[in-house]
Amino acid sequence: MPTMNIIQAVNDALRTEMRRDDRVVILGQDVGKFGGVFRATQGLFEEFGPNRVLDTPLAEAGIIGSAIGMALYGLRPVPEIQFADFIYPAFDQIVNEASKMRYRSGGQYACPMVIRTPCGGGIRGGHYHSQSPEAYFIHTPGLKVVMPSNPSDAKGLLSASIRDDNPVIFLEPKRLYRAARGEVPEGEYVVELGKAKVVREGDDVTIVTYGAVVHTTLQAAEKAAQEDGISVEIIDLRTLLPYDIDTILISVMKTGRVLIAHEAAKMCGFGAELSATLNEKALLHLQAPILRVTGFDIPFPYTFEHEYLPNEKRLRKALQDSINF
Amino acid sequence: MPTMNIIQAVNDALRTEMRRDDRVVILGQDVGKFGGVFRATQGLFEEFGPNRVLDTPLAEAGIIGSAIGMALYGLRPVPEIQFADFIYPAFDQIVNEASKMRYRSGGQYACPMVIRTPCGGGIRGGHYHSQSPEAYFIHTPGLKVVMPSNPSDAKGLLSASIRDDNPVIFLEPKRLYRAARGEVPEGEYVVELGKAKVVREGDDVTIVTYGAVVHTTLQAAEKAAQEDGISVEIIDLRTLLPYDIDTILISVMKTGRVLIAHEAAKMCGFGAELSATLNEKALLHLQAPILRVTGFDIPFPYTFEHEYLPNEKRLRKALQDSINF
Amino acid sequence: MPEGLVRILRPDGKVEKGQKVPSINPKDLIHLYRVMLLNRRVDERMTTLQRQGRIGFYIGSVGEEAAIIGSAFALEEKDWIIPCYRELGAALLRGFSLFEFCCQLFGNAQDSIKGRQMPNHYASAKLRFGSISSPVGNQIPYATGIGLAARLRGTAEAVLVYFGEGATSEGDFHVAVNFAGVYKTPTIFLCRNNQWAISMPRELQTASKSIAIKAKAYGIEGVQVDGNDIFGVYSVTREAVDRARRGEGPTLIEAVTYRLGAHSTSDDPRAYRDDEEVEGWKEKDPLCRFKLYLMAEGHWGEEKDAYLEEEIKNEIQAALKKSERIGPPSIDTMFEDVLDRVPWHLKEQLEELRRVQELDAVQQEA
Amino acid sequence: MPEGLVRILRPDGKVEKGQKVPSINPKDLIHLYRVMLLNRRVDERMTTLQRQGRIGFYIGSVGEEAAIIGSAFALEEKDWIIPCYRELGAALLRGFSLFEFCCQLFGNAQDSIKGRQMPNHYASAKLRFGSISSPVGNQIPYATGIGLAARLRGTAEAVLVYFGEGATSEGDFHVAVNFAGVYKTPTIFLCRNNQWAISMPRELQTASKSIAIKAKAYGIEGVQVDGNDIFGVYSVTREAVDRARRGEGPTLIEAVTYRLGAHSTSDDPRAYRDDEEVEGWKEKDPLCRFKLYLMAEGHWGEEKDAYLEEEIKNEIQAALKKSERIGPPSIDTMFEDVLDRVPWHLKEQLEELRRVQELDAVQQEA
Ligand SMILES: Cc1ncc(C[n+]2csc(CCOP(=O)(O)OP(=O)(O)O)c2C)c(N)n1
Ligand SMILES: Cc1ncc(C[n+]2csc(CCOP(=O)(O)OP(=O)(O)O)c2C)c(N)n1
Ligand SMILES: [Mg+2]
Ligand SMILES: [Mg+2]
Repeated sequence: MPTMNIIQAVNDALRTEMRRDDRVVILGQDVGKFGGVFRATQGLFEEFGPNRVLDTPLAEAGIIGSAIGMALYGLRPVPEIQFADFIYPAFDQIVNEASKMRYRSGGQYACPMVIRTPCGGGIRGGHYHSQSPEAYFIHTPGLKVVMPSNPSDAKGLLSASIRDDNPVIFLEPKRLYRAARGEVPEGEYVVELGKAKVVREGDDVTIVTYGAVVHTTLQAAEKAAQEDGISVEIIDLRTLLPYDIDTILISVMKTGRVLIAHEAAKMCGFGAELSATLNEKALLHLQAPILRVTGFDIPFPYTFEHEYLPNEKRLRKALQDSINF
Repeated sequence: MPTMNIIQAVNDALRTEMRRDDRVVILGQDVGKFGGVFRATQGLFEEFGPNRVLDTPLAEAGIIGSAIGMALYGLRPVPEIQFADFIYPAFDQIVNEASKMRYRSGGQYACPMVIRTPCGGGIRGGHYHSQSPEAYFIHTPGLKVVMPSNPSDAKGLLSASIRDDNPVIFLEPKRLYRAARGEVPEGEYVVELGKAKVVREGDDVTIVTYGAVVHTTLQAAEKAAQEDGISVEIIDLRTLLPYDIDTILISVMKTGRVLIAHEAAKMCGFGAELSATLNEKALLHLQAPILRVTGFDIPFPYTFEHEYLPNEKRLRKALQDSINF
Repeated sequence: MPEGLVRILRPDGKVEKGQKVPSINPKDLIHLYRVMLLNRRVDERMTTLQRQGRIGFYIGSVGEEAAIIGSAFALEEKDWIIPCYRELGAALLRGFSLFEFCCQLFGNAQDSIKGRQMPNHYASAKLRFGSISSPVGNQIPYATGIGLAARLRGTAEAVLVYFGEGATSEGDFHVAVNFAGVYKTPTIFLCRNNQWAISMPRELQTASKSIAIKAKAYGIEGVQVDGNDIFGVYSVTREAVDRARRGEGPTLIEAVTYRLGAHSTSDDPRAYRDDEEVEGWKEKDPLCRFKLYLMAEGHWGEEKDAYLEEEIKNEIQAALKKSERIGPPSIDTMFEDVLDRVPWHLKEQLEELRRVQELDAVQQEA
Repeated sequence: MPEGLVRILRPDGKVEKGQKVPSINPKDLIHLYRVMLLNRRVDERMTTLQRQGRIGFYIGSVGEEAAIIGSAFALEEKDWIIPCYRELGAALLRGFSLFEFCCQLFGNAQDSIKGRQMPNHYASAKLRFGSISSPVGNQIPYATGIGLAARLRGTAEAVLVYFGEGATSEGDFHVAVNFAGVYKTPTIFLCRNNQWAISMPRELQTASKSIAIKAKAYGIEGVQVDGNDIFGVYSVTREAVDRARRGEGPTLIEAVTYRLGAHSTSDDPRAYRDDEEVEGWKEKDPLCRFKLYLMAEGHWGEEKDAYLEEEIKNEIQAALKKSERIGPPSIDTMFEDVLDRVPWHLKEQLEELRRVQELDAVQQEA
């Protein structure tokens, strides 16, 4: 199996799915000849031409609106929003149109599309090149939400999303784009949506996380094992909606302690939902409060981005707090 | 004290604050001569003229964008969005501009404004005249979020919001507009933001709620007292961000059982945040799982709106479940 | 496209000097008239129904029938219609049945959208008629997208999208028409400029000289037509469709018309506009005008008209009678179609609802 | 406003036939030249700094200085500037200090925005210079709002808002200019049409003949000017400001210019555009052109120029030296200014962070 980074894996998924299904069409700012500002669509314009890879004017509502039209027509658009921070001009089209199309038409119209967009911090991007908007979309019925943490999942989940019959928000943790490398299966490769992965087994505390934070939790778990003697189990959710409740529950039943980690702001973030659901379903198994290590409830800062992010220190402290409760 | 409904109380607050402070300016679709589609601004155009009450073109981004400009200039705009369901074209201006203006300018620019908008269901409005989008705004750092449940709070909270130095999302439960009547203090009247109100005292279960659902929970509590012998305490949050954690904790310490009720969808709704925070802060006091009775995770339906809403039956069932746990 | 206002049929039913009536065979002419009349009578009847509390809401198109039906008539079956909320006439012309329409008004078990939306928010994929939503202007970007898809696939399908002059103020109008201009999509943007957006008059929407002139901002064709003249509307739309099929790109059509009725059953227009203005426009009624023409040409007569009125009345009555007694959809449908398959959390929520309903049934029995 | 492209100063530094140079006194002329040169040298220096890893990002305006500085010069102090991200020249002209600018690049303790945003995202309320944000076009609606507020309050302040031609595709551009047209706000919409939006050429943004023609969609004045000609830009802006003050409403100015450099330090334009194109535009450089004019008029000479270059170099060096050694803001500032007062949940979060840092300090000592 070839080794790739996430950008290459995304590119591979796009290419493979475009070869497989000629209804798959890419559109977005700078995605054509230029290959995207992160180079995720590099070479696709050359291979598939201007009828499959469309450079667009600078208007996210136009990109998503056009994609909805394409989906209604029967194509499988994969629009790119250059940064997740810039998805809001299209918010109305996403939450009032794409997400409700199937339901409101009584199932007559489907709206299969994958909105790919880089998210998250750690690249010195400040307020507007670092946001993690997943909670907005998880709260909106009618969407699926996906966030991979490594190259092979990126390929498999993106392929699955493209084949899925629903509008999917596909969030790519941009600080991993080149940082996360790994083996990626060649050719068609699909990772089923809705299935989490236990990326580290352990007995004392369960960490539920996703995206770039998976890596931070792995490091923190290593340290916690070595220095604090805490055995941590880590679940990479991969699909945030619908998320894999079974995998989480099995782990929580075992450990009785839970820590949820994500980059997005804490208040009403996805961690809140996970915590509330575990409270409903597993209260008697909890040996300590469910802790959340997340971005703070402030706009994503520039100078203090490493303090803002759920870093190793904050994770280890929370693990200790959980164990010592 | 005169008796008013919520529309009249809102109108009274607007008039009183406009008389008090000539920087207060109203803008929105149909708010001028016509007095607003719900008549909330009736008579204000006549009293204050076209320089204080502005009819706008049909563009929410323009309304909120203009309001931001007015706020930067030093005015105190009170834009109206005709229905909360139509706020999304302005979502970018709210979450990327208004909410971050103070922070990103290092405190140089403030953005005091009150976005008034009718929310919630129960008026046969279907998908697009029934939404409760509070979670989107609670998740966005830099905003305050308020939702009154009765006329005197509507007046007092709206006045406080207009005097507040932050952007405030002021959500008005439209099905109460004419249904909720009560005495309202005359003249200037302010209800401090950030303070909840215990609207019913009880010992067995705490219900944390806000907006129109306050009334449903009061009815359910009455029934539960009479028929099931359950004593329910009800907290009307009034301000959703920053919410009044102390009042909630005091009640939860007493009852040990919590039910959170709101109309918005459950997944990543505000109930999730409240539950997660109580789990963090009061786990050992919980005698049962924290239950959520909320809108379902579907677009707001038309024919089944009463099944969708947190109705008396669902609330009573949840109270029983909590007690019987 | 011609400059200035295009008009073929004058308010008095006579043909404007120097203009030619498009060649439409008499059968079609009478069909068009029938659909216009049906549309008008349905609007009237359902408004009454709403007042009687039998339906929750209604929004009609009295006065705008020519703009809607004349333009839709310029399409072929393979073309798409993306409606705003007043295009019942276009749906009826396409073959949407009155019964289906009534089921949607009641949100009943035979409503093809399963009781999920307010009245007037139907959809018909079979007829390539879009799913109606309430947010003003939201449909315009995806009309561009459908056109773009058709162009990419090399079919010669056109897309006709409707909206009011109020919608032109939204950002969605702008991005949609701009994209269409860049990609030369086969999209016809039909603005029903009915002079009002609820209480907001046309002058407050925009300071531009006309709506049609906005085409210049996107480098596309723009034309203004008397929207109460079915021949004028048909002709300019037909021309736009032909251009679209030839790959020559989109057209913005401003159909100058007037909303004779209230915005919807929730509205009372007397609060914001003068009766005189309304009376003035009543003299330009598209239906009268067309009828006068048909009579003058010998295609139509008062007797036939009376018969048609009766026929339509019965048709509406029959559709109502049949649809009103149908009960609501099954409660399960509430959780379907959110996603293509029902995910675990919605299964749980359906279970929760079922348990509550069972409990309730038990309690009511006791 | 005149039709067609306005140009006063030709690329060769000579005055276009039939055109008159606006009356600006020599001191101001030289000041303008100084700010343009300073802007250019700062851009060059900071780009290097970014390559050296000393700052994280930089975005400059090489080639667009005349469009930016010429327009800003048409304002008075009481007027507002709402910038996009390339308007350093306008800020410098207003009196924004190089030291303040550098502190913002480093996000240090003396950065007036407290280290909260990426480089080039400064703000100065004192100078009535807006807070820069990254999302393209977002500033345009509130420039309309500031103008509207000024009009409502009856002051004669004008508002100058900057954006690129890419931004005209966003819905925010549309709603902003449309509102401005309806309310006749004293807003000047200055579009730097620098031909590129990252890799997207002007032709892909819109099919309209020009950007200026879009004014017709809003019933406002529109004018196209050679954006590399400081006199042309100044003149049309000045005229627009005068009209704004007289209550005659907004103007859309298209300054035709070119981004000579990369989009930002994250970009490599060789991937999407030809060197020839760039070379062609280098011959139209606004700075050279202005210098040639000043020399020809006897206001300037090579010696003075060399001296100025040296002065600027030292100035930049001094500002950098002083700012680079300032440490980060205190960690508490991270939780300030989210709301006007720090709410309980942010106090808790600050506490959490402090505890972690203390623990960490303890562990590092151990
Ligand atoms: C985004 C949005 N804002 C506000 C509304 C409320 N609203 C419904 S119809 C309407 C007026 C629409 O006017 P116009 O576009 O001219 O269409 P018309 O009703 O005249 O056919 C308004 C403001 C809405 N439905 N959607
Ligand atoms: C809403 C939004 N979408 C995308 C981007 C990414 N982006 C940053 S600058 C830019 C191009 C802007 O082009 P233009 O408006 O012409 O201004 P210029 O950079 O040429 O001065 C893009 C696409 C953004 N910042 N904001
Ligand atoms: Mg209208
Ligand atoms: Mg540009």
